[in-house]
Parts: sequence; C-alpha cells; structure tokens
Amino acid sequence: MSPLPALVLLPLLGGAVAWLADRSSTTGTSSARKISWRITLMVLTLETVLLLITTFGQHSYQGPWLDHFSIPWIPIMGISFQLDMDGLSLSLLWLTLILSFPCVLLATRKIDTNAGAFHFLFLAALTGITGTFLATDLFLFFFLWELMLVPMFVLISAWGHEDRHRAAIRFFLFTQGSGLLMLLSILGLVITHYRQTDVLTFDYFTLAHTHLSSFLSMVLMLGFFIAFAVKLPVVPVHVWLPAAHTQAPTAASVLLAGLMLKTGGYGMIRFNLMLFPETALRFAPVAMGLGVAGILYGAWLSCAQNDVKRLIAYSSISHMGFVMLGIFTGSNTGLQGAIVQMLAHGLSTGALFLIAGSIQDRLHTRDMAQIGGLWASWPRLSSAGLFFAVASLGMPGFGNFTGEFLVLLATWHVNSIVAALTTAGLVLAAIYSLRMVNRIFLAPTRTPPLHATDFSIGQMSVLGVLMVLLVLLGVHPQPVMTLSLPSSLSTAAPSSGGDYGQ
Amino acid sequence: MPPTTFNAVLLLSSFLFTIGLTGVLIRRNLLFMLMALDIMLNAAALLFVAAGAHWHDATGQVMFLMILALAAAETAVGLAIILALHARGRPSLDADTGNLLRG
Amino acid sequence: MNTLALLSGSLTLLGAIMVITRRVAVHAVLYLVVTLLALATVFALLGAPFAAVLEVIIYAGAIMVLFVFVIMMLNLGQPDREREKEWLRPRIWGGPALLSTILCAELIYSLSTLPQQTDSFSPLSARDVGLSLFGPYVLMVELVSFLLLAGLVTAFHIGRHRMENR
Amino acid sequence: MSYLLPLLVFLPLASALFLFTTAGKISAQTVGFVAASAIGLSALCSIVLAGAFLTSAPSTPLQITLWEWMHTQEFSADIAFALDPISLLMILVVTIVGFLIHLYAIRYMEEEPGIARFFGCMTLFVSAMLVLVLSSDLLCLFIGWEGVGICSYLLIGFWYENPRNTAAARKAFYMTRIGDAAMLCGLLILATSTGSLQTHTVLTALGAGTIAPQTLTAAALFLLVGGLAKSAQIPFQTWLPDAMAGPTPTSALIHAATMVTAGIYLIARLHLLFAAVPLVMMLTAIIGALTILMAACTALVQTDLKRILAWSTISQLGYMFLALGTGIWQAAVFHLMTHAFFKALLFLTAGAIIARLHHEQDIFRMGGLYRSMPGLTAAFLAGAAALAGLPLVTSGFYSKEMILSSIWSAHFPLAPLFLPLAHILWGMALAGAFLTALYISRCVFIVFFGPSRTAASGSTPRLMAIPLACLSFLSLFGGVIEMPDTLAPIHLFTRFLSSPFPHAEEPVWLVLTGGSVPIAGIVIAWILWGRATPVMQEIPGQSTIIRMAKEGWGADALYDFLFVQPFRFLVWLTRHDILDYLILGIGRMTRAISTFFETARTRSLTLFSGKTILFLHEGDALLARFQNGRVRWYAAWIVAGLCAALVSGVVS
Repeated sequence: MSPLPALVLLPLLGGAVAWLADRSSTTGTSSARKISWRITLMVLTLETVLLLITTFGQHSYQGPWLDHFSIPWIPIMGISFQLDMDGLSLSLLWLTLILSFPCVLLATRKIDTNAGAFHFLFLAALTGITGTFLATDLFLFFFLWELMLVPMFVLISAWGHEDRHRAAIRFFLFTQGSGLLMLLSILGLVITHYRQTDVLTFDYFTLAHTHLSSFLSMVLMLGFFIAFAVKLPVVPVHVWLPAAHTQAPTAASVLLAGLMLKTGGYGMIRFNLMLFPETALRFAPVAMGLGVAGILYGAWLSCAQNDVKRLIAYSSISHMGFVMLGIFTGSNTGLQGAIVQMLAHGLSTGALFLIAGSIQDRLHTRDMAQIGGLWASWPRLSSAGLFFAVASLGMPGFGNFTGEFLVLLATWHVNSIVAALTTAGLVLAAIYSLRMVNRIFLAPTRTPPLHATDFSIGQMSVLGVLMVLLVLLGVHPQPVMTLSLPSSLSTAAPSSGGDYGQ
Repeated sequence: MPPTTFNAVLLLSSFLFTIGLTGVLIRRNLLFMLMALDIMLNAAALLFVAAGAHWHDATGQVMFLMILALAAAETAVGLAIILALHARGRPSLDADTGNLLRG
Repeated sequence: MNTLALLSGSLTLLGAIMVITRRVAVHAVLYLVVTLLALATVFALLGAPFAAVLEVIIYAGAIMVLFVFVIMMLNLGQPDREREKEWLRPRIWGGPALLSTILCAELIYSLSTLPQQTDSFSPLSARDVGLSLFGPYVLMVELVSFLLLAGLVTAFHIGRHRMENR
Repeated sequence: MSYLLPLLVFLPLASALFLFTTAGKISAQTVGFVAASAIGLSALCSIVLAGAFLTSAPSTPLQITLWEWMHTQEFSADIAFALDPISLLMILVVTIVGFLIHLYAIRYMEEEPGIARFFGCMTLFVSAMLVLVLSSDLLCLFIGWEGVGICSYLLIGFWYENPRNTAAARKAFYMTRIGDAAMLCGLLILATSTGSLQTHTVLTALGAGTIAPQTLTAAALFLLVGGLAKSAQIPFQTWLPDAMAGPTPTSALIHAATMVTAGIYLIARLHLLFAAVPLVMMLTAIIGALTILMAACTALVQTDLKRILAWSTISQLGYMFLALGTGIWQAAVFHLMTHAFFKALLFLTAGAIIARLHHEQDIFRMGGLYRSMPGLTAAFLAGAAALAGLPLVTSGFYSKEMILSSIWSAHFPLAPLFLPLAHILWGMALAGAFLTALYISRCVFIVFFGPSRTAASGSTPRLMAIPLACLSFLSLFGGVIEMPDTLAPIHLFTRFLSSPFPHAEEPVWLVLTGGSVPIAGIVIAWILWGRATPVMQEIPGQSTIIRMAKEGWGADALYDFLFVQPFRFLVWLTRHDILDYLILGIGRMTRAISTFFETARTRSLTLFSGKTILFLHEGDALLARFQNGRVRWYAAWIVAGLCAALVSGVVS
C-alpha cells in the first residue's frame, strides 16, 4: 500500500480533529489552544514518520518515478485520484514538513482567537500544498491547487494585520483568476486529447503524449504559465504578494513565502517544461527576461522598503526570479539551480518571516525606523536574523548561493549579458539585506527596556536546524541536486539545453 | 277601451326614468337621492306593468310586485344608513363627502 | 278617458320634476306622493288595478310614511335649506342634466323607431296575478321574502349601531 | 599530512561556532583564550605543514578533496583544498600574524561587552581566509572570498551603537560586493569555457589554448575588478580608510595583513592567466602605480593615526599590484608577506598608543611619546622603518627593492614604443617610496618626538607586548630570505616558490637608488618636522589641493554624488511599487468604467422608467378620477356608458 494518499489526507483529517477537539473542549481558552496545537504537532510528527517511510521504505512501484498511487475518482470523466512521486516532489515535500515545524513551534502557539480553526486551516493549506506536489491527475491537481488557496485566504483575512481584508482579497483574486486560466488550459488539453484518441482522461502521463499544433500548445502553455507565474510570482503579476505577505499572520507568511511560492516553481517545472518541452523552449527568452526583470525589480524595491515584512517579500520576488530564470534556461544545471534555490529560499525566507513575525508580535510594529537596534536586548533573535539575512544576500556557503550560482552558470551559457546583468541583483541583495540588518539588528538601541523576551534555547534550536540545513544545502548540495531532478517522462525530458537566445 | 298606446306609455316611462336619473345625479343630499331612486324604480315598474298589459300576461305585475319589495327593502336600508350617518356627525347627508368606495 | 290618461301622465312627470328640484325634504316627499298617486292612476288605466292598489297602499302609504318619519328624526331646519340652495347651482347640475337629456333623447329616438301599434289593454285581475305568482314564480316569491328579510336585518343592524353609539 | 588542511580550517571555525553559541555565558578571559588557542593550533598546523612541505619533494602539491560540491552535466565543483608554495606562505602569514593579533586582542578587547562576538567573527574570519587561500577550486575560494567580506563587515560595524560605524561597514561591504559580482562574472566565464573552476583545470585549459582570447581578456578583467575592490585599489580605494572604524586588531588583521591582500593572492594564483592577457597586465600595473602615488599623497596630509596607516596600506597594496602588473608576482607575494608583518605591527602599536591616550587618534594631539612609552616607540619605529624601506636592516627594504629593481627592466608589449612605460612606472614607484618614507617619518616625528601634548596613562600589558615584539622581529628580519644579487645571493623565497626570479638584470645603481630614496625621505621629514623648531608644524590645511588630498582626492564625494545620492534618490522615488499602482490603476479604471456604464444604464433606465411611471401615474390619476368614491360620479359614468351603449346599439 502506498503511503502517498495518507501523506496528502492526513493533515486535513488531523486538522478536522484539532478543530473538533478545540470546539469540544470548553474548559478555557488556554487549554483549548494547547489541545489543537498539540494535535497539530502530533499530525506533523505522524506526517514526518510517513514521509520517512516513503523516503527510505521499500518501493513496490517499478519505474523511473519513486512511488505511485491511483484509484478512480470520477470514472465517467476519466478523473482519478492519482498521486506520483519523484525526487522533485520528495525534496519539496521535505521542505514542506521542515518548514511547517518551525511554524507550529514558533508562531501558531501565539494564536489565541479561535485556535482550533486556525490550526485546521493551516493543516488544510498544508494538504493542498502536499497534494499539489504529488498530484499527477490534472483535475486533482487543479482541485488541490484551489484547496490551497481558500484556507490561506481565510487565514489572511481572519488572523492578519491591519489591512488584511484588502490584502486577502487581492491575493485571492490574483491566484483564483490565474487558476481559472489554468483550468481552461487543462480542459483544452483534455479535449484536444479526447478529439484525437476518443479517450477522456486527465492523466498527466497520457496527456503528455498529446500532439498539439504549435499555436495551440503555446496557448495552453501560457494558461499554465500565467497561473504559475502569479504564484511564483513573476514581476508584472507580483502585486498581490507584498500585501499578502505583510498582512498575513506569521505562520501564514511562512507558509506563503516558504511553500506556496514553491508550488509555482514546481508547476513550471512539472507542467510547463515537461508537458510542453518544445513550446517552453520557444517561450524561454520571454520567461528569462521576466525572470531577470523580477530579480532586479524585486531587489530594487526591496531597497526602498521601510516595512520589514515588505522588504522580505520583495526580496522573495527577487529570489524567485532566479528560479524562473533557472527553469527556463533549458539545461539541467539551471533546473537544479532553480530547485536548490527554491529549497534554500524556502528555508531562509521562511525563517526571516518567522523572525519578522516574532518581532512584530513583541513590538507591534513592522516599521524598521521604529524597531531600532535589537542586538543588545535580544542577541539570539538578532543573530538568527543576521544569519538568515546574510544567507538571503547570497553568501557562498549557503544554499541560496548554490542555487543562484547554478542558475547564473546556466544563464551564462545561454546569454552572458543577461547573466552579467543578473549579478547586479546580487549587489542589490547585499544592499537591502545589510540595510535591514543595520536598521533592526545591529543598530543603536532604540527601544527602552523591553518586556518581551528573547528567543528561548528551544526556539533557537528549531531555527538552528534550519541554519544547519541551509549551510548543508550550501556546501554539500550534491545529494539534493541528484535526488531532486524531476523524473523524465517517457517522451521528452528537459535534457540538454538548446542554444536559443544567442 | 284602452285609451292610450303602448308607445306613449313607454315614452312616459322613459321620461320618468330620466327625471329620476337626473335627480340622482344632481342632488347631493342622500335623502333626495333616495327619492330620485324611487322615481327610477317606479319608471321601471311602469314599464313592466305596461308590457304585461300589452301582451296580456300576469308576469308584468309579478315583476311589479318584486320591484315593490325591492323598493321597500332599499328604502328601509337607505333610510337606516341616512340615520346612522346623521347620528355619526354628518348631518349634511352629503353624498360627496363619503368616498369610501374610492379605489 | 284619453284626457285622464294625459292628465295623469303629465302629473306624474310634473311631480317627479318637483321632487328632484325641491329644497325642503318634506315638500319633496309630498310631491313624490303626488307622483305615485298619478302613477297608480296610469296603472289603473293600463288595466292593472291590482298594481294600482298596491302602489297606493304600499308605496304612497307605507314607504312614504317611512320617509316622513325619517325626515322628522333628522330634524332638518333653515341651514339645511340654505345648503340645499347652495348645492343646487346650475354649474353643478348642468353637466348631469345634459347627460340625462342626451340619454332621454336617445331613448326617445329609439322609441320612435318602434312600429306604431294600437293596443287593447284588457284588464288582468288579481286572481291572474295570484295564480301566476304562486304558480311558476313561487321561487321568486321566496327570494323576495329573503330580500325583505335581508333588508329588515340590515336596517335593524345599522339602527342598532346607532343606538349603541348613543 | 593532507588531513591537516581541513583541520586547519576547522579549528578556527569550531572556535567561532563555540564562541557564538556560548556568547554571554563564558568570561571574557575564556573567550580570548579559546580563540587564541584555536588560531595558535592552526598556526602550529601550518608550521608542521610548512616543515613537511619543505622537507618533502616540492613538486607534488598536497591535495585533498573533501566532497563533491556541485556536479551537473556541464559543470563540476568540489570542496577541495590544495597546498602549494603560495598558499603555504599565505597560511603561515594568516595563522601566525593572526595568532599574534589574537594574543594582543585578548587584553585589548577584554573590557568590551561584545567580546564573544568579536572573537567569533575574528576566528570565523581566519577560517574564511584559510578557505580562501587553501582551496584548489576557484568557486570554493569564492566562499572564503565572500566570507572574509562578511566578517569584515561585522567587525567594522562592531560598535554598532554609532551609525557611522555601521555605515562604514556597509560601505566596505557594498564596494567589495560590487567587485565580488564582477569576480563572479569572471568565474562564470571561466566555468562556461572550461566546465570546471579547479585551478589546475583552468590553467591546463589555458595552456592548451582552448579558451578564446576575448573570453580570457573578459575573464581577466572581471577578476581584476574583483581583486581591485577587495584590495581597495583605484577606483575602489574609498572604503578602506572608513573601515578603520572597527577595533584596532580588526584593522591590523583584516584591513592590513590579510583580507585586503586577497586580491593580490588571487592574481598571483592565476598569474599564468593574467600573463596571457597583456592588456590587463598593463592596466593592473598602471592602476597600482597610480594608487601608490595617490594614497601616499593622501597619507601625507592625514592627521588621524589610523587613517595614515590605512592610506599607507592602500599605497603598499599598490606596490603589489604594480608588481603583479609587471609580471613579477613573486615580488608581490614577498612584499605581501613583509607588509603583513610591519603593517600589523604598526596597527597594533598604534592601537596600544591610542588606548593609552584615552582614544586620542589625532597625531597633532600626541607628541613626545618616546618618553612615556619607550617600548611602543621602539616597536613603531621598527614598523615605520620597514614601511619606509630603510636599507639593509628592514624587511620592507628587500621586498620593495625587489619590486623596484624589476620594474625598470619590465616589458609591456602593448605600450607604445615611444613611451617607456616601465621607466615611468619605476619613477612613480620610486616617488612613492620617497613619499612613503616622508609620511611615515612625519608621523613618527610628530607622534613620538617634540613636546608632549596628551598625558599617557597605564602601561601596555605583557600579553600585548609579546606580539608586538614578535612582529617587530619579523618586520625587521623577515626580509632576509630573499636578497638582491648585488648584496648577497640569497634566494630562499623564490626557491621556496619554486619559480626562479631573474635577479641578474639588476644593475647596482638601481639598488642604490632604491636604498637611498627612503633615507632621503626620512631626512627631509626630519628637516620639516623633526627638529626642535620644525619647518612645518603642520602642512597648511587651507589650500584646496591639501584639503582634497585630505579627503582622498574627493573620490568619496564624487561617488556620493555620482552613485550614492542618485541611487538613494531613485530608490526613494520608486519606493512604491509602480506596477502595484499600475495594476491597481487598471483595477480602478475598470471600476470607473463599469461605474460609468452602470450609472449610464441606471440613468437611462431611470429616465425610461420615470417616464413610464409618469405615464402610468397619469393614467392612474385619470382612472382614479373615475374611482373617486363619489356615488354620483359613478352614477354619471354609468349613465355615460349607457349613453354610449345606446348610441352604438342605435347607430348600428
């Protein structure tokens, strides 16, 4: 029996249990909060065990992919509940779990209004993300893609900060609207396949063999591309992100930045690159241009922000530009770079959002001018912040550099001027990261005696795990790079790079 | 023996009806309207009686009897209403002030 | 005989005109009695003595007494007379009178199209009327009795209200 | 033996991790002891390595590949260390000088609350520097390259309570980061053309001629920019003087002895590559020569003791670049070594002096210090003599002499024939040597002689004195391992580097000139500032040229005007997301349009329905006339209807 469906459904069920437990316990708010929190932690632990089994257990499934699960869902439409796992999914699943632990350990404990519902939504979003990484039935993929959005929308609009409703609505409109485009593309692909073969199916592997005219395949690919580009986000459609990240509660920020953006990158690899390899190659110059624009634009705007969370949000746009650039270089190097960059960005930016969220929880402000030097009062928090800021500026030896370097290398093969331009993003990264460091961590002590406490040793050790992983990804990324290459379809793999864009 | 023609009686009946009708239309006092109505009923009765005589049929007088009963009932009810209105503070018995029938 | 018919007919019309133009209610009632008596004469001339008798007894007798009683109860006086004068302006009765005139003209015109015929009005006795009444029209008699009962009840009901409001 | 290489890196790293995790929990003494002992062990390792290296056959460099870093289809990089003569020299310098500076810093920093952070960063720096010099892979080198940058940033901004310090730290990091980005470009060029950044792979590819000349030029240019930024040469020279905001041991270790020489190390490492690109070589030499003069002139008018030393560092690094540019990288590395000794000594002595003078850094407020602190005076004199290149008795003389005498006969293939570029550069270097002697002697005369102005207090602890003594010894006698042929045929150093050096072409007069110029400088300085009634108490600070020189020739202001302010302004201008507004604007426009349509529709509908309602209303009113509840009217209407019916009946 494959553990994949359990992996997907466990968080949702666990979340429901947490909610019910919270609803049924009427003894008091604090204990109720604890109950749902504890159940969430248990669910995550169970999920980890499952993932360990999946990773190291015996795979009965033979083939290039690691694991497979499929039962019919709506047979009349050719829809099935089909999950497949390859190295890419597996590494992103690990990232999901690794990031959700700090979220729960550091952030969601603070939630005291309706904690049960919060944990339920948190876990539901996690289900959506996990499922998105695994689903190979296009309908199921779309379903889980949307499932991811709704809890996140509620999380932002119910537990967010001052301007949460606008941010949540903007987030929802952008992602939902682009999701509908993807649905259209899916339907287009399925109908085209049906016309050709008289087989109605949403199966990813079958659909990959559909013969498409170049125009049609470009249109369909663009539908997918726009959905993923909004999620990634790519520059002209990134508008939802700074607001959503800024207004979301800490745990949701981490989830958004650390994981949800990755679904965009994952989708681009899995669906744009592997379903439409030739079209993606033709489209690559545009996509790479957008990626470079994202890198520079995000970094530039990040230099101008005074709001910590906004600064980090714009820096994520910059980092995700590298992912986009790497994916569309058309070489394995670029792809591996993009994947490493996704993982490293998930860890570093997730941690930065955790830290920024902790600062906001303690000081009730995100304005860097008002936060002032924290080193004297909270050395642990500040050193963690410094560490992740340095990681995010692309210091060699951290995962971000590995990703960025591989992407740059692949880009240099394609177009050296673009790559040289992109390195300017590294300088801007230094500027915004150190600006942040010198505004809030290593800065003159501004706030008079703070009642709030520094991170405890336990919390620091949680962050320490992230630090270790980030450094490991930086100095020894080879296992991850080998593992995380997407398994090829039988038809076309994004192998040796084309020489377009010269 | 009959001294007059049927047409003449019809003419008389018409005139009488018209006069009664005019009375209903021009008087605002309910009492007078009631009297005018009686005139109109009598015009109708005259017509029935004349027709009965013309065709020598008793039905005309039977109808007269019915109209008589009708007139009695009408008058009784109408007068009762007039009295009620008078008692309720509308001593002028003005037909135009009561507009309860208005749609 | 012809003279009598003409006289009674014109008296009827005259009385009716007087009824609708009087300002004092009692005068109008008296003129109405005159009209009814003249009409009874016409009935008699038409060979319907039973109807003539009933007209005098019930109409001129019973109903008119009812009117007189009511007028007495209304306790009308000089202001009412003035008001009636006020209400009987030509501007007010001009329109209705015109309408009535048109109707009258039309009736006359339509009567004039009827063929001229001379009739012999043979009298119908009370017996004929009675036979007819309790023969084919017995159901109508019952209906009329219902009608009278309804009128009685209604009048009583309205009058009772009046009593209570006192 | 090869396991010593990772150990060498690991010891300081472990100490850094230990210090960071236990910050605030252990005493300052322990912190200093842990850091110094870690570096000391490293130094021991490097000495053992050096012994082993010298005794074994020098042809086989020690190598160790720790693990694969990234291997893709078209590129591979490893975490790999290798020991060759240059890196052996560098690790000796880094660990030994580093150890002495750490020893010194134990007492120097013991009062600081952030001592754990200080020593953590220092040891982290040492380990990064060791990675930089040891790695056999250029990408691995880049880890150390950026690592020393971030440590430098953290240490310059050590006293973060003063925003000027953190600003200086950021400035240093940004400027070096620009160079790093350029260097990354250079690495990318090499990586794309050779598929690997292993030094020997790159050099093999170079020897095989598989790299296109343009590519090579571009790569060398980019790498040169990286080196220039790291070593604070023109046009990146402005960050180093500001970097003196950090604690003095930091200035000594990072901004004098080791990190700033990383650029020289890089080019020396890749000297074969650079030698293949004459254009870049010439550029390097010219930039170096210009930097020598510019920085020396600036140093001549500074009044802050540490800034004098900082500008002096830039000037000396200029010598090294000049040497690299003329192809005599051995001389550059030799000067690098001696410079590390005497500049560290100077900085540490200056730090001790400043500490005893209650943080007074202005040389014109000092004076007559030889009376109150003779030991420090002796140490400073040793350093100053080495810096000035006092003939025969100082290490600085030998290394500088080696550079000077080689430049004369250097050959620049790209230079125009009528322009004796080598001779011009030699003249500039000679002028630089004169100026060096002049400014350091000025400093010595003003600070240590003449009337006393500020009272000194306390005494220099022994733990601080020992490193000073060691460094004095090194800076006086560290240069005897390599001598001009004119003096003695001792070529230990170049033999050690296993690259024979053409001393034969050195005429005697060249050596004599090189030896006499520093003496001339000292004499003139004595005339100007040293006598009882000095000719110039102070170089007049009023004239424009002096003021400009004092400010580093306006480079700061120029950059501020050209880059910093425009950047700030543009960033400020675009602080709001334009696209955000754009998309919001589209949204608003859509809303406005839809609102417009809605109002238009509503209005037309309102108009229409209004009319209809009016019509209906009038009809209603008309009908209401009939329904006015007046019995007589009803009757009248009945009559009217009757009339109409009769008319129709009659007419038809």
